Amino acid sequence: MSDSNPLFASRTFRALHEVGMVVLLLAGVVVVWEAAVYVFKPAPLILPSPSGIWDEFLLAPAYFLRMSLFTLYTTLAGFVLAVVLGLGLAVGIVHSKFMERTVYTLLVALNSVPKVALAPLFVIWMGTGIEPKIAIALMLALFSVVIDAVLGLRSVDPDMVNLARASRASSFDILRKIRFPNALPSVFAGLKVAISFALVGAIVGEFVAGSEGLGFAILTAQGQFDTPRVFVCLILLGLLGTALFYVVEALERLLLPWHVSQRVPGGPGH
Amino acid sequence: MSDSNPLFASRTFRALHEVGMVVLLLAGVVVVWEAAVYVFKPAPLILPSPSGIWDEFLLAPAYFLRMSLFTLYTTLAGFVLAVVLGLGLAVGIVHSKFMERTVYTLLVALNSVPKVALAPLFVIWMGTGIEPKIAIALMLALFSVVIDAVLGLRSVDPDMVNLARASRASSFDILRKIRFPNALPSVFAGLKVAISFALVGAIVGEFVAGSEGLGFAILTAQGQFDTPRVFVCLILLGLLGTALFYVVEALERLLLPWHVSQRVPGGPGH
Amino acid sequence: MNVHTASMTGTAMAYVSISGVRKTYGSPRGPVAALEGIDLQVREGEFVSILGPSGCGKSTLLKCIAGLEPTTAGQIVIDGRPLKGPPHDMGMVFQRDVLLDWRTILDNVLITAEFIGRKGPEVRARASALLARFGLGGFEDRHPWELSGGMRQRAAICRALLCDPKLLLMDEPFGALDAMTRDDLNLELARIWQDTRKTVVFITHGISEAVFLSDRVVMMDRNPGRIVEIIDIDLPRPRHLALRETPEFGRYVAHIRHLFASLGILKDDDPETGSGDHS
Amino acid sequence: MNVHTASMTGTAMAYVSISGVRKTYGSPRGPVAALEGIDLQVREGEFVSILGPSGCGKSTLLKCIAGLEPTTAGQIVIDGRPLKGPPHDMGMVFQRDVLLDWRTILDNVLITAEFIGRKGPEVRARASALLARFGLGGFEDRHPWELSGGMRQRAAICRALLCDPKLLLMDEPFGALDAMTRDDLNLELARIWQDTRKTVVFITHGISEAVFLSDRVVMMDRNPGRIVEIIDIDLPRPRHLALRETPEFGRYVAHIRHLFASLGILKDDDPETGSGDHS
Amino acid sequence: RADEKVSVRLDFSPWGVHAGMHLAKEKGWFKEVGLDVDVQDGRGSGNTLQLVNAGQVDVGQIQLGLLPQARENGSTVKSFAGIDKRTDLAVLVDKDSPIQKVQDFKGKSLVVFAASPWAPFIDYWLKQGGLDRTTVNVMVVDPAAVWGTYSAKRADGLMSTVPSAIPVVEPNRPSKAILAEDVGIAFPSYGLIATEKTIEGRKDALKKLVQVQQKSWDYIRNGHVEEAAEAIIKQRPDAKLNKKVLMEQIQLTIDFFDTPETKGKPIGYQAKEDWIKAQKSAETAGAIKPGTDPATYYTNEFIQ
Ligand SMILES: Nc1ncnc2c1ncn2[C@@H]1O[C@H](COP(=O)(O)OP(=O)(O)OP(=O)(O)O)[C@@H](O)[C@H]1O
Ligand SMILES: Nc1ncnc2c1ncn2[C@@H]1O[C@H](COP(=O)(O)OP(=O)(O)OP(=O)(O)O)[C@@H](O)[C@H]1O
Ligand SMILES: [Mg+2]
Ligand SMILES: [Mg+2]
Repeated sequence: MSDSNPLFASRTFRALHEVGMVVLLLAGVVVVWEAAVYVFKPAPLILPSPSGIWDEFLLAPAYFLRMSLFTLYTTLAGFVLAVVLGLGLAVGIVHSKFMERTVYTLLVALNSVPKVALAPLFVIWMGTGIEPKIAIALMLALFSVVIDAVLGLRSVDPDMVNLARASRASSFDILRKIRFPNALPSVFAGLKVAISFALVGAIVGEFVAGSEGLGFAILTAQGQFDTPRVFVCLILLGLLGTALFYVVEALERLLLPWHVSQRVPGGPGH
Repeated sequence: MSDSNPLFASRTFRALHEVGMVVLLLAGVVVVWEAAVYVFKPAPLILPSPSGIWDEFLLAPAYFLRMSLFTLYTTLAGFVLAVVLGLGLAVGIVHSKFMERTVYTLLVALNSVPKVALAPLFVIWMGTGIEPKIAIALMLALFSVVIDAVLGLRSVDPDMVNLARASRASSFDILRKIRFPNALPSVFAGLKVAISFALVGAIVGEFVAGSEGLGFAILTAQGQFDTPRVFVCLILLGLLGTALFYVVEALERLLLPWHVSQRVPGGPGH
Repeated sequence: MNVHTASMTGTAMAYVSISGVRKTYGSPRGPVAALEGIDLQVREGEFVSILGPSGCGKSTLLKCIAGLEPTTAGQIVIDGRPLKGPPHDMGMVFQRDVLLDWRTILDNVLITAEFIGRKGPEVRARASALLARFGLGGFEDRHPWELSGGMRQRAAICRALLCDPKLLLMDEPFGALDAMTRDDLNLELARIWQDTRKTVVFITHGISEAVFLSDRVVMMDRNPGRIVEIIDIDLPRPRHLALRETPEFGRYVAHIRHLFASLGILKDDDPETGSGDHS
Repeated sequence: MNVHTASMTGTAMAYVSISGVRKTYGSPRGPVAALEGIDLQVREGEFVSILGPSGCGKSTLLKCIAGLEPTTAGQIVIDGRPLKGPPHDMGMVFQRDVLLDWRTILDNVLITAEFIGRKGPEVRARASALLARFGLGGFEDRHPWELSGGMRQRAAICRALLCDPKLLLMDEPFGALDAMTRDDLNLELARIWQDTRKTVVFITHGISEAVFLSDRVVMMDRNPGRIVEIIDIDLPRPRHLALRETPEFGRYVAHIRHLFASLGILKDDDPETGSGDHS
Repeated sequence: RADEKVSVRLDFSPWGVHAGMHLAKEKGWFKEVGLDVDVQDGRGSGNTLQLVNAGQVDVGQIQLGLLPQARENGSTVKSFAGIDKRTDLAVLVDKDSPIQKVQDFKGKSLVVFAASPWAPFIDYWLKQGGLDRTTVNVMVVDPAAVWGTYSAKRADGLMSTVPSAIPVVEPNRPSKAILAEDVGIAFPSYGLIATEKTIEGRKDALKKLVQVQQKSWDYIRNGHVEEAAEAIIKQRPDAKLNKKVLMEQIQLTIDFFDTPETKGKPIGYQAKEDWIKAQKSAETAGAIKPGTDPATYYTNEFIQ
């Protein structure tokens, strides 16, 4: 990256520019918020000020970091499992009408049941350890992985499959070398939704039974009516979620430079 | 549909066949479940039997129906708003780098914050009426609509846009006649995820503050240790979610007969 | 036989005026020079063909004229107005038929009319008539994937012609067509041009096709893409297929073949080749 | 000049044997008859071209031979085995270059080798050599969208040739190429065929190209797609481009043109046409 | 030999009623008797009861008022020690509000969470003032939203318990309590529960646990409220607890220790009369079917 290539330079510049825009935007939000609190003076219980939230964070940064890391761990575990399982299911659903009608339908039904309602049952069945939290993260993330992967795997140009079949490619090779790369843009759309929901799942799990993590921290803070602390956690969650999302997006840019949606708008050469 | 066209006949047959498969599958699940309960005899508090759940339903079908309808209403309201808002945002994000870097990032951050954690604030800000429930359904559904619509709007063949530009089509016409139809398969993938999450959002909203709906019914039942009733609600939720999902899918089949993912597998003529 | 090594005659009345155009594509592996120092004037109502080896930048040039690709340097003026985006009243046939899968063939043809806000039964009737004229009668309601390659390409031609544009840009419109259908459509195109006097820029691979249709033929070479020669085709109009049997016609064709042969584009394992058209 | 109205000679040694094949596409607007009563035998090592008007079912027939489209009726036997899915050791060039956007040109070519489990530096070297031979040296690392139409098509040809298949099916492989490159590649293909004696089924729009390359030319007509005549091309091999100037060559071309003209496929506004090749 | 492991799950995140457990941990009293007690925070009494019932934890410290209904639905948990035996259910209203009794709530709004110990008694309680849900707006919200809703004055009354709520709402909305007792609702408040199986199988451990709790609460009661509050804070360093609030909560908990029937008995002792009253209350409120034996709800076998 310490390349003197002008393309890299301009890329780096563009990335910096974009980050700058986001920072500016956030700064704007913070200022408006602070001003609103200053003017309307709501009780901190209802809406704390950004500076109040920041002070709260400074009281125990190590604590918040520890909680965030725990949540991050649960999220990633749930997400990875969801990706593996989801892609597997999608392949099955695309290849077998039977799978489509059974697994798919069950999945749809299951996803309609809110995890907050199921979570207590999970805890009753799986205990208060990390397993039910990972399971909830997995379940929340799974659905969008499957739906988008199914679309992607199905949306292949029939002639591409013919090309592979003409070389007597095995079903597995067609999947690996044609359907899957072709599905990747769609899969990544699913992953971007999934990483967000995995985080939500981890928190929901911590809500129901937990003694660590941001979800737990929110609950304790709520128990204390410490709204500033709740907001610290919420903001950390937002940051964590944003970071995870952009990691997935960076991965997408890295893996799919070939896809139209990733090319510079207006086509190359501009 | 009372057409004597053999194609229609075979379609109807296929649909019936598929429904049959699902019914069979569900019947299988119910039988295994009933047998398991019969053999292991867990307390109904932990796991009720299907027949127990059915009996519970028969006690007050009108009540469950009313609760379901209320939830359905909230869900649809949230979903429709999410679709309208989501498509609008997606268009903005695709057309403006600035929107992408600001709105998109905010959306990502917002989606990472679990609504169950935000919900108490919602209640404090918006009261206990139907608004916060619709708002939560909207927020849960919005994200996947936006992500998938953005992918779809971006994944357009540059030559299609060139075709339109060559005819001096306005940006709006390009959007309407090229980008949007081209994005529809992806948009529908997003809608399928969204309708599920809108339902979940409605329930979460009812959890947080409600005096009606399936979420409220679950909460009350949980408070009274009436697990069979909880299960009636969960199953109704599953059914409702599945029905909504397949309504969206039917709409997709109706609107996108032209898309590869919708054509009969193996290409026409088989 | 008039041969210009660069361009010109009557810049004043030029409908399309290209001067000093350069085009460089950016790519992750460094810039690609596609066009270099292109100068070309196309008069109003003139039929100009572009011939050149694969990859010499013909499609790129056409896209630049259409205002679809920004030029890296140089200027393009159309009908007196410097080019900023696609010009008014232009029809374009792309090298790949760009048919929209979600529309039937008829609706695919109609889209250009929709874009300029023309609707109604007359337009539909005209579209149907065009389709029939191009051998696609009865296929109006089919979807693009149900058509053969040549049929798709013909649909794309109908689409470009529907709104009767003053400027017609065609990128190998007959590439996927068999010899017979091609002859047919050559005549059809000549007739349309005769009737409406459109300004046409026509990319083709067929030397004989280029000579048969054009007022002038532009010859390009690659690395970088540039114009090597422009010749006037002084053959009487209207032209009939029989024209192709005449010695004057043969001489134009031979001249072009010789030029390309001398550029090393055309080669043979046999020294005695180089005359006659056998594309 | 041997003319068979149906098929044949030496069914025993036929590598590809097609008998009574019918193909009907299903579509929401009722069935479409694409092929009807096709009988054709292709001997091992024979070069057979298929000529016919657009939409007559050439691509459909090729896909049926490739085992990619199931036939509605009739039988296809390849190398003694009734066809069930794509046969062994076949290379195919599709009418549309089907290049994978996510692979570089080199990797696109290599994919056929990957599918049959061949890897390693020799295969890569062979792919690079093929690309260079087809004028794509230096483009190995580019992505398909960075190439011109003709370049893409040449890459697709390299892909089909990479694994040196016994049976080569080509659907208008030179459609997007200019006359000069086309002549070049015709010679290249003739040379490859001469060296390796592949069995080739070749769809083209160029009558002269078909005669130049083939041992036999199959002529088809449409509605429904059917074979109307098959002629043997008894010209000496190896063939040079100069062959096209000979009177025998001209006679074959004229015969084919006449046949199509008599079928009403070829028409002209001028009665004196019908001889000579000007595609 | 290794200490015997016992897991105890509390009802919510830390508050005063947890003082007995945290103090004992802090002082090492469990260790002294050979117990290794894992004290977990909870997510509502109902949730803790479910987990105890499912065997995921050994012991729960919860609102005992939930027991009758839980057993009615097949649960096998029992109470083996009562801490607050007096009913502490109350509706909080503004300190200077004219509201005195149920009737005064006509046209007002109340906020409560669904799994609250109040839940089965709401309609019964309203009826005692000639009211119902059409004349009083009862808002059911998430536990986390209850306090905020009340503090933000979106409701006139908060249905909760005295020891937990009064100190907490003080800074934002100073309140007084209208006790549920006043209209005859009576059942034991906080206590320890375990399944019948645990009670049978781990007599020794439970006995030691009860002994330590008796010691703990006795110590607190005798002038060590502040030390108990500090113990909670030490045990839950991350929770950022307010010592003053905790001390008030502990003091109020102690105030609700005894009913007339249990006066003078050891800490943890539960009176049959109190449970009969509780059963009657639940029956009247329609939460359980009539005819259950109140003796199945509790045991005094570990009380000395
Ligand atoms: N989008 C692009 N990005 C990078 N390079 C490109 C792009 N499009 C074309 N090129 C390069 O520009 C050159 C000219 O391409 P162009 O498509 O104009 O050729 P052409 O004359 O139309 O060829 P053909 O007859 O094969 O269609 C080629 O070398 C090609 O690789
Ligand atoms: N997938 C399909 N579904 C329905 N009809 C089809 C399909 N593919 C081809 N056809 C029809 O079958 C007929 C023959 O098509 P085919 O592609 O084989 O023609 P072709 O001889 O290759 O033409 P061309 O030279 O234009 O490529 C056409 O009428 C076409 O409309
Ligand atoms: Mg081109
Ligand atoms: Mg074809």
